[in-house]
Amino acid sequence: MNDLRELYQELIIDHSRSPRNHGKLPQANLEARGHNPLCGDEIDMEVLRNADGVLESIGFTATACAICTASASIMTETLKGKEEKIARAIFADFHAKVTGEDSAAYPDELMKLEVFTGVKDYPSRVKCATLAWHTLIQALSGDPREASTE
Amino acid sequence: MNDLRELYQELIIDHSRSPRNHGKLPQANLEARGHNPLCGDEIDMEVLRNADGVLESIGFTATACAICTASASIMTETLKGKEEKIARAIFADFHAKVTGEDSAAYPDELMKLEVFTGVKDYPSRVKCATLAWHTLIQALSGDPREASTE
Amino acid sequence: MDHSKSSEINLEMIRRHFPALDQKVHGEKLVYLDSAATTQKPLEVIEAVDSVYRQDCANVHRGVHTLSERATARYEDVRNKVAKFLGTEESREVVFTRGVTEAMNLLANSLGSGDHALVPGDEIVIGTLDHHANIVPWQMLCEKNGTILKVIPCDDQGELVLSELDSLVTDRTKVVSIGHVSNAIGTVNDIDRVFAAAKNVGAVTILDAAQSAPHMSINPIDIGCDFLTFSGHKTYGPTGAGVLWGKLEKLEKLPPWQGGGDMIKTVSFDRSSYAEVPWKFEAGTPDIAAVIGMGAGLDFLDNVGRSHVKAHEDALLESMESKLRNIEGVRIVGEPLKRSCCISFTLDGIHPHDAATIMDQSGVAIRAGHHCAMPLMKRLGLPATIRASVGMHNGEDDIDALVDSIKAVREIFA
Amino acid sequence: MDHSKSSEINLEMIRRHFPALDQKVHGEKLVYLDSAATTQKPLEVIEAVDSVYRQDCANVHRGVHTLSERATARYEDVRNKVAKFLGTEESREVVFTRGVTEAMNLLANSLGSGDHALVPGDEIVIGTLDHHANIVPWQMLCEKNGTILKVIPCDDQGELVLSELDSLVTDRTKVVSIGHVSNAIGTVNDIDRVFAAAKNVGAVTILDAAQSAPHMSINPIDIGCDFLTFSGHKTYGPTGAGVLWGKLEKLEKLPPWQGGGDMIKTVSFDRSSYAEVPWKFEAGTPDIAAVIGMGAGLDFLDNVGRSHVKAHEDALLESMESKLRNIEGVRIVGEPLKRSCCISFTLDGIHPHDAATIMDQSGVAIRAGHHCAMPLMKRLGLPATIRASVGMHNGEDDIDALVDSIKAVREIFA
Ligand SMILES: Cc1ncc(COP(=O)(O)O)c(C=O)c1O
Ligand SMILES: Cc1ncc(COP(=O)(O)O)c(C=O)c1O
Repeated sequence: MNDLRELYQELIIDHSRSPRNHGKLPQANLEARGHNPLCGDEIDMEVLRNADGVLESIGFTATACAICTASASIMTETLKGKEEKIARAIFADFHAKVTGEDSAAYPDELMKLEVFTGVKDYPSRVKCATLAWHTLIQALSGDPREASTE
Repeated sequence: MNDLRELYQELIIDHSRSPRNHGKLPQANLEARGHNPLCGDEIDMEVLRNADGVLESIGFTATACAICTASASIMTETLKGKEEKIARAIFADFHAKVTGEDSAAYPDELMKLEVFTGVKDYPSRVKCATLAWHTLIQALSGDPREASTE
Repeated sequence: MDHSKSSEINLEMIRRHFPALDQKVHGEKLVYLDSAATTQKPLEVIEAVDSVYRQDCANVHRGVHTLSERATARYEDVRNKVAKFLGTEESREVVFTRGVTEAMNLLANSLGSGDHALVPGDEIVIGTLDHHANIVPWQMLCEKNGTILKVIPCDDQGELVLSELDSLVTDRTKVVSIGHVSNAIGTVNDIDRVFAAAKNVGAVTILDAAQSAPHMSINPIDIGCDFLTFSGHKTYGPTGAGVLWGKLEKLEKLPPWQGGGDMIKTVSFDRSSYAEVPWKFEAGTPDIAAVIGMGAGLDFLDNVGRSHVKAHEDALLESMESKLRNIEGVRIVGEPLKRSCCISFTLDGIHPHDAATIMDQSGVAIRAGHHCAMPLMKRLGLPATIRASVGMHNGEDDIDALVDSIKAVREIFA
Repeated sequence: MDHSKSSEINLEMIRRHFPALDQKVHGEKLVYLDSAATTQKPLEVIEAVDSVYRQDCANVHRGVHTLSERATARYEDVRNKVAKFLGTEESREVVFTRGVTEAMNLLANSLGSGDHALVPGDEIVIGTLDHHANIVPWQMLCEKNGTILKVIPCDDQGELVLSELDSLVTDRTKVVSIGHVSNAIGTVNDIDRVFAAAKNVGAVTILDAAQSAPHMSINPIDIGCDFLTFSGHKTYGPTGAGVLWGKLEKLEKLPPWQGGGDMIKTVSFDRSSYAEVPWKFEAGTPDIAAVIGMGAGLDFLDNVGRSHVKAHEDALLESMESKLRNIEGVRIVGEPLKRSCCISFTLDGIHPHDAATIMDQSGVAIRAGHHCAMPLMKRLGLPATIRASVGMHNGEDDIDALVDSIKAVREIFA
């Protein structure tokens, strides 16, 4: 049980308790709502993308489990200031790793994402780890539908 | 395979080929139609019951398998001239024997019915052996619905 | 190892019947506290299914050959078993469905069509504690034909507010359909009162016995309902089979729902006519093996003895409740007057899904979520709960493992 | 013992996979020629079902614990297997039902409701050779909402009269639903022509592949249909599981049919919203074990190789036909241009049910009756036929046993 206990200890508990970039983002120009019908998690994601395609600010509010909240928190930290296309690439990488399709290590600067790799054995929790990301992508795509992890 | 072959050889083939009391019964005062939805057998039964409750005449027409036709034929032979309540008692006995609930032998005068006891191992064929009987009872009861073996 | 003080259940012996219990999860002994979702299957059931495929593998009803005769006899015999399980006599009152959900959809559709169909303005009464299976089919019916759904409210204890019955159940009420035991929080509803009100106004009465069938005797004649339904996979049987029981005269009046083979008497392009009850409600090839397995599950339950199972489980739930109350940060959801099936709770500051994942690491299988009872969750102001539900094979050791795993969760989040 | 001249099927090896074949009936070796009713089950399928109950026994989708995760993964993986079996890519196009009958009822009901519902005067076209499962649900729909059923006639050879297509399939035609292979007499319908006509007028196209799925490749993209359905119990899988495949955009437009748990996104007493495709069509606890077993059955079929199975069975049917034609008093029913699945015949002066009972005494399991195709029987002027249908495990020896048993019947009635 050590892996998961560590997962829950190291970063996730901290970020779920004190999520970074939590709260409304009045200056946002993109937004989306995400919903995990299986467990009821809900997340609102707001983004300020500038003319160069850089994600200047990201903010979120969530009623969700620790994994979902921490994932949103760490994601916003990770992607803030990055270009949209870089953000999308990081999501692709993240998605492959939490679903177990890719077992390579993260580059150093993304090491924080590593804590979520442990959920790959819990497909139902994978959705918790990816909800924030799916919602962000939906916001970036300007898709008005509610994001869902299915 | 001997039991069944004998069953089919002895009496049933004969009665199915040359059914006794086959045809319309213009003087009938009771009638009913029977139908086995599982195999499509159809039988029309006509009865003349006199004031004393005696079944003076029984006639039938059928589009049916050998077991059904022979059963109707032997039944009409057996019951003609008997009182209704005797007929009903014989059916109860017959029914118990073809469903395997009663394994006693028939009294001598009903020995012809014995040939149908072999179908007890074929629940689907039991219905063929009893359709004529069910239809007769329906006619005697004055029940206008189509008789069915279910 | 005397887990059986309070009952006549021999736990050790019973557990030997459930092969899936004999495994480790994340290196820890499996503690299965999710019987309300689906029960584990005893060897008798596994072997019944297996023997269908190894010996009597054939389609039913229309075959004259030996395998088909054997399959048909075994399949049809389960109707007798179910009638006996319910304490009734008439096996034609037993319709096989996939489970409660299919049975409720059948009822909603068939009560909504034909000569005696519900009409706009007719009312259907259900309860706030009900499972989605007893909500959504009626909502869909209401949307289709203008009938109106009324809901018996629920108080903070998780009890139906029966004082509202008089105003809810009126001359307009045509159907009262209610769950017997809440799968979400364990309340045993006072169905006598609900059905008494329903009968006063001549409404059709339906009992969702999904969560009572595995735990207590349920006799629809004594209960006084017109229809009763349960799922075989929650009574120690396979997935794929369940029961809709209905009073013969009610079933006979009900139009069929699904069409196809086996449910017809004659088919022609001008007009088709339908088979007799119960077959007219069973269109197509049924789940033969699952039905036969369900029969074995009911036999198993009755061999152990439902009164023994009930005494054992009641004692367990009582013990579980008092042990849970002793853990700091545990909040039990609902305080029903009578409890069966399960206990739901939350942990302060910890989301149920996180708790479930961590508890699973200790081998403890519980369920976290809304338990297909979203309206109840909303009423109680909770997005989700942790639910520990019991089966005949659970013992004090399982409760102790549950308690330990909750403590482990709390440590991680300390 | 070279039964495999004409194909790459190794019969001896294949037969070892089917435990039920290894038995005697009335003291004679079982000769199973009733695969069209339901196929025998290979060990791989029996063991898949068994392992669900022994290891991964849990409900799917909502559980966080290990057993539920495993059950869910196995259950959902079958969607991929089915997509692969059909030669398609998108697993969300795969809806699990109990079989073809439930799938057809789903389609008839869902096409008959919602925003795009069929309206009075709309026409539905089916075929005279169709199984009751592709007749009765449409008849029930027509009765309910005033749509009109049109039937492609059938000639004396047992072929659809496709020259009538132009007058039957018109602007009013909204649905064309047709069987691929007749389970009653073995005709392979020219579905290309039927669907071409349907597409000309923009009708929804539905293929009943119950009797083609076990015998040939069926790719709905190549075939060009909107929906396709088959039954797992006829493709060497367990009873209780089948498939409704539908084009994603068609499924998305289709309203759900059954309501309950698992098919919803949110439920409240005001309004419920439905889950995504395919889950919105799967209400309640599905038949988890049967679905997983169905996956094992499709794997088995593909491991043997459907092209090999087809070559083997085609050769068998040809041989069976010529041997039957050599028996005096045998009349083969229908002379289709292309045949699969089975041969139907009658014996002069002998009722099919009597023949079936006597043949069973020789261990030969065939089916006698109307084969759930009463309108076809009526068209051909027969109350019933004897049907011998083949599976991958049949060989020349089975045909010889069939021939001998027919001769025995004729002797008894000589
Ligand atoms: C109270 C109750 N009703 C109905 C159902 C639905 O049963 P099934 O999913 O077997 O159709 C369940 C189980 O989930 C339940 O607990
Ligand atoms: C052509 C055809 N369609 C539909 C069905 C119905 O399939 P099921 O009984 O599995 O629903 C069958 C099988 O009986 C069939 O042969």
